[in-house]
Amino acid sequence: MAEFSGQDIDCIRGERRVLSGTGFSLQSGHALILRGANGAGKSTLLRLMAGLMRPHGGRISWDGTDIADDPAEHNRRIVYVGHADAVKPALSVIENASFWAELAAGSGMTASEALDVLGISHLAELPARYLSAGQRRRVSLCRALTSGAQLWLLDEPSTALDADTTEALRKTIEGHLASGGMTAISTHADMGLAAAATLTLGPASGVAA
Amino acid sequence: MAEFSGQDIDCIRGERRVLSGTGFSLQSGHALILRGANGAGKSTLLRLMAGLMRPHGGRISWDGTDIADDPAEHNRRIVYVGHADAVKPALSVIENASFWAELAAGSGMTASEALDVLGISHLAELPARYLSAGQRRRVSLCRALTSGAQLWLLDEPSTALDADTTEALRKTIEGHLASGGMTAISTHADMGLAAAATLTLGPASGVAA
Amino acid sequence: MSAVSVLFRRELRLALRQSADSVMVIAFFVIAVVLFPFGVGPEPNMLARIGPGVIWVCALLAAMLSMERMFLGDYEDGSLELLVLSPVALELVVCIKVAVHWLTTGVPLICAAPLLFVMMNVPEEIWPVLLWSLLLGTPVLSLIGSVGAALILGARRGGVLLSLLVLPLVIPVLIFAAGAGDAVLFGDGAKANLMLLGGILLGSLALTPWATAQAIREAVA
Amino acid sequence: MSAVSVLFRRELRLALRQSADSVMVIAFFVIAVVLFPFGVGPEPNMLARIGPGVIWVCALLAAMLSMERMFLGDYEDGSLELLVLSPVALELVVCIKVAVHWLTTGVPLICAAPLLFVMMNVPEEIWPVLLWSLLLGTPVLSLIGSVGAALILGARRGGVLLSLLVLPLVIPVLIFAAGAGDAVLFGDGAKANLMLLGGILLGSLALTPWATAQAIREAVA
Amino acid sequence: MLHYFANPTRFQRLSRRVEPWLLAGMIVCFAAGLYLALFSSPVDYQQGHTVRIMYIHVPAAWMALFCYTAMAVSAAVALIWKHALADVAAKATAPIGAAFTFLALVTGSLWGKPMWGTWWVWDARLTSVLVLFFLYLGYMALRDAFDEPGRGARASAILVLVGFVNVPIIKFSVDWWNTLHQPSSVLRMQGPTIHPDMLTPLFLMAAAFQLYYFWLLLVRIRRELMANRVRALRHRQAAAE
Ligand code: HEM
Ligand SMILES: Nc1ncnc2c1ncn2[C@@H]1O[C@H](COP(=O)(O)OP(=O)(O)OP(=O)(O)O)[C@@H](O)[C@H]1O
Ligand SMILES: Nc1ncnc2c1ncn2[C@@H]1O[C@H](COP(=O)(O)OP(=O)(O)OP(=O)(O)O)[C@@H](O)[C@H]1O
Ligand SMILES: [Mg+2]
Ligand SMILES: [Mg+2]
Repeated sequence: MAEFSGQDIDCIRGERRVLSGTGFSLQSGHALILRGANGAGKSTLLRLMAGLMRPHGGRISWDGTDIADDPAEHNRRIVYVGHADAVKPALSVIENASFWAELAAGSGMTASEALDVLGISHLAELPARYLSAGQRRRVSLCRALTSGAQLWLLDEPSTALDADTTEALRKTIEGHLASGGMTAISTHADMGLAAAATLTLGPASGVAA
Repeated sequence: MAEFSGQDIDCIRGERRVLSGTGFSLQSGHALILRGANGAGKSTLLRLMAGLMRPHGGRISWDGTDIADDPAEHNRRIVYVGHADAVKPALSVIENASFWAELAAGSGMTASEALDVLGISHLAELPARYLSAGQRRRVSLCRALTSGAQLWLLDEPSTALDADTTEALRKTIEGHLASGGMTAISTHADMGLAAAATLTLGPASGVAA
Repeated sequence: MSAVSVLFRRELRLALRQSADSVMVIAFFVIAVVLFPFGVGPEPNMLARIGPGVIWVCALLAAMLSMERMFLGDYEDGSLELLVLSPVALELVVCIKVAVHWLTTGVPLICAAPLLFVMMNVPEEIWPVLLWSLLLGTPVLSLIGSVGAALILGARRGGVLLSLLVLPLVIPVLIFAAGAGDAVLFGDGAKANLMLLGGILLGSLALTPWATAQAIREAVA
Repeated sequence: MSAVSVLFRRELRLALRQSADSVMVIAFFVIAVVLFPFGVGPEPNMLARIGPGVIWVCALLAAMLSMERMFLGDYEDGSLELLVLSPVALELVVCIKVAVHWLTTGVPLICAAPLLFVMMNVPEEIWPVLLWSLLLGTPVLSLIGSVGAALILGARRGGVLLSLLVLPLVIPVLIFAAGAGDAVLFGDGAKANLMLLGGILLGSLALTPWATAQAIREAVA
Repeated sequence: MLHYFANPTRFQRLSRRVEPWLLAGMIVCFAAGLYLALFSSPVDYQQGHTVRIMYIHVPAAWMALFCYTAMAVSAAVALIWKHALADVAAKATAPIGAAFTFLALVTGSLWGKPMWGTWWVWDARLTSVLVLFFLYLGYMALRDAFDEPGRGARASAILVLVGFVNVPIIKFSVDWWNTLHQPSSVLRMQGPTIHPDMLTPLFLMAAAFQLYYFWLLLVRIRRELMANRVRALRHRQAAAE
């Protein structure tokens, strides 16, 4: 029963204060939905959670120990899917997907299973250069499915996805939570997850428990 | 009372047939919503409408004359906002917006008015490098508002936008239609426009009138 | 205000904002030339002998390095297809971009050249001729380079492919330009060389914009 | 299968499939060298004299051209931050990328060199020494280049900036490497030069991966 | 006329009929040319037997120039009249031309060793041929640097046309910069200046090379057309699915 939490986090980007005094806490089996207007700081918070940036104030901790203490350990716990889909145009869809799967060497599903779940297995051999926006997005989402990581950090995962795929994604996330995983998702369109706490960011960021 | 229409359009991309026998027709004051699963061909059709690609079969015509006959003329009629937001990180928000406005030299609103409408006037002087996903998206949407073009071609315009901005965008489009403009919009989330015909693309593309 | 001037100012602003390109082109130029004394040894008269050639070759390579980006940025962020759709004629857009590229790379090269003449102790009497050759030659580099830069858009291999395409095409420029110096030293004046360079310049001015524009249309289709 | 080999095969596949392909690097190398006779004129003995230096400088520039893309692609499409987050140590990732870069650029350069020795009619007796100098020197170029390639992430117009950062650092390599040839010709053997090159190689092997990894961490933060 | 042959099926029929004749003519010319060249042609008083290299070198060099010209012409046709066949012809010509150029370079430098005492000199013609070789390489590299075949075709067509300026430079380089290399002594306004006993085998070999080129061209074009047809079939299937 792991716990991932942050207390009064401050973050400054480009000489401007993005987050101040934000806090959150997340238990396994639960989801944290980040809402807020554009520029509220959702992506920033997710990057902080991933350990890509250090907060200028406050601390982010896993089971009470600051994630900065052992980054390698934290990296094994998380998977991060950001605005930028790390999809190589020159590689085929399956090559893209299986690379990250093998690199993480986690207990998640295999690359081809993930392609199946996201409904692009028929494109497996296609160079990613030929993908449409939503197809690219699905390829980058494969990373979460294959990683086997405990904490999924998803930045607007349903962007560019059609209704069916969004639904499939929701189911997958539910499954991940049911198996004791946890996730933090930034989104503008409510995905209707059960067991989800919502943290609304904005000029005055509140605290969600 | 202009009319923009296409008859049994075929299109092949990367060795694969994307559109076959698709048709549409659009009168001023009306909107055409393109729906369809990922990879159905929405973006492709919009690029064809913009004249960026030529259909391999069929024709796309404005008031009966093929748009390929006078590309320059067609360029003056349309504005295209695609998946790729042509936002230069090195330029400030207002510089980005006003460049396209001045280049089009159209009868649309001024760049700063457009920033106001989309609620990013407070970021005008910020280098676009520092923008969040949604903020970038808004900057690229400014192009449509400032162009003064008669036909707006918008590819998933509400991507990454928060609720308020999506609403503001809807209002703006309504206004554009009311003033005799027309628009073709690809989207997965219904924007709830009045006077909108829907063309659903897919393995078997239908015809909308 | 006219679309041309709008476009021109934007290009210029981008070129200058993006971390002072021109400064870097000069710096590369200078460093590359300076490498030679290290590479081939410092005898003054030998340096004087190879000076003009080395300087020209390095100018060419420096221009080459900055060439790949001429359209790449606009291509990747979607600006290029919008420029194709803009009311301005694409050939004109190309000319403007080339002009800016020359202003931000060619001109700095020319300004830096005299310094290098001193370093490679090039005989004074051929300085003016070499400067003229640079003045006539560097625009040709930008022009021919623009064709290559447009052709490689969307290609699997960028910069090096570009060099493979462009270098063979610019060799005549190199011959006449670097030859101008010797022509002066060996009596027969460099008029012929400079005339030829001028001819090449006019020729490429007349032809390349169309080729480049066509290549761009293909790229965004 | 081990993460290292996964990474290695991916890098190799990418290198061969998209970025500066080895064939291209050779082509650029050869063409760049070929430019010099055009520039400085064709006298054989003069070419022989400057040959080693020219060849080394061009090898350096060729490596440079392909260097820019070492991390840029991964940075722009977000792969780099994911590699930082991956369980594999970033220093290891860097080493793999450098190794692949050397395999796809350095090795081809070495293979192409003899051809150029012929063209610049470099005296046969110094061929082996020059090849050794390339064998020891080119990995250093890839290693030092990786630091530069990581430092320029984010800065636009990387190519030229990169050269700026790297060229000064590799000047020693150039001096010893190109000097090796003369050392042989002028009696005193090239052992010293090659030893020094080897030393530089070991030194940069020990230091650069950490510097590069750190630069990358800064870039993605 | 062009449009008449444009039709692939008609072209296939025609080329199938022509190819054997080309092949036969080539063999005859090669046989005769080689015999005359190697045995019955006079030995050069200063060059000795090395002069016989000429019978390979010169035709190869001519073909190198000819192929690029042919490529440029078909590229232009392909660009302007959107001629599928012309494009295929350009694609098929490139490797052949590159091969001839390489042959000219190799035989040339083989000849250079005895004549000039070195494999390679920086002589205008030699280097311009080298540049030509690079142009061929560039064309082929650009051609297959794209995933969409069409893109590569059009891009490389533009490149060929731009690069065509080089051909006259090669042809006349020797007259412009006086160099080690022979000035044109066969293909000139004032008529040839070398001995007829050398001229006949030279022309026979040249003819043989030409025929060889055309034969290979037709074969390659036919293969390419086959490939295109297969691709077209795949499209229809993709549409059907
Ligand atoms: C790599 C070295 C060489 C190259 C690239 C080369 C290239 C060429 C080319 C392009 C031509 C065709 C010229 C035309 O059509 O007008 C040619 C013709 C010829 N070359 Fe070479 N050449 C080389 C070496 C030599 C050598 C060493 C010799 C003998 C001294 C030689 C003798 C000739 C002769 C006799 C012709 C026929 C000229 C004529 O009658 O048009 N070449 N060569
Ligand atoms: N790289 C950066 N450098 C400096 N400031 C940045 C950077 N990225 C974002 N910002 C600023 O930080 C604030 C928060 O950005 P962030 O991307 O977290 O917003 P967001 O909630 O993800 O918005 P969106 O819904 O549009 O994705 C924004 O106001 C933005 O201006
Ligand atoms: N540049 C390209 N080259 C080749 N094929 C492409 C290219 N872009 C898209 N395709 C193919 O064309 C089909 C339609 O792509 P398109 O982008 O039009 O889909 P879409 O309807 O916009 O999907 P999305 O909702 O994901 O944006 C896809 O199956 C895709 O594989
Ligand atoms: Mg965000
Ligand atoms: Mg799309």
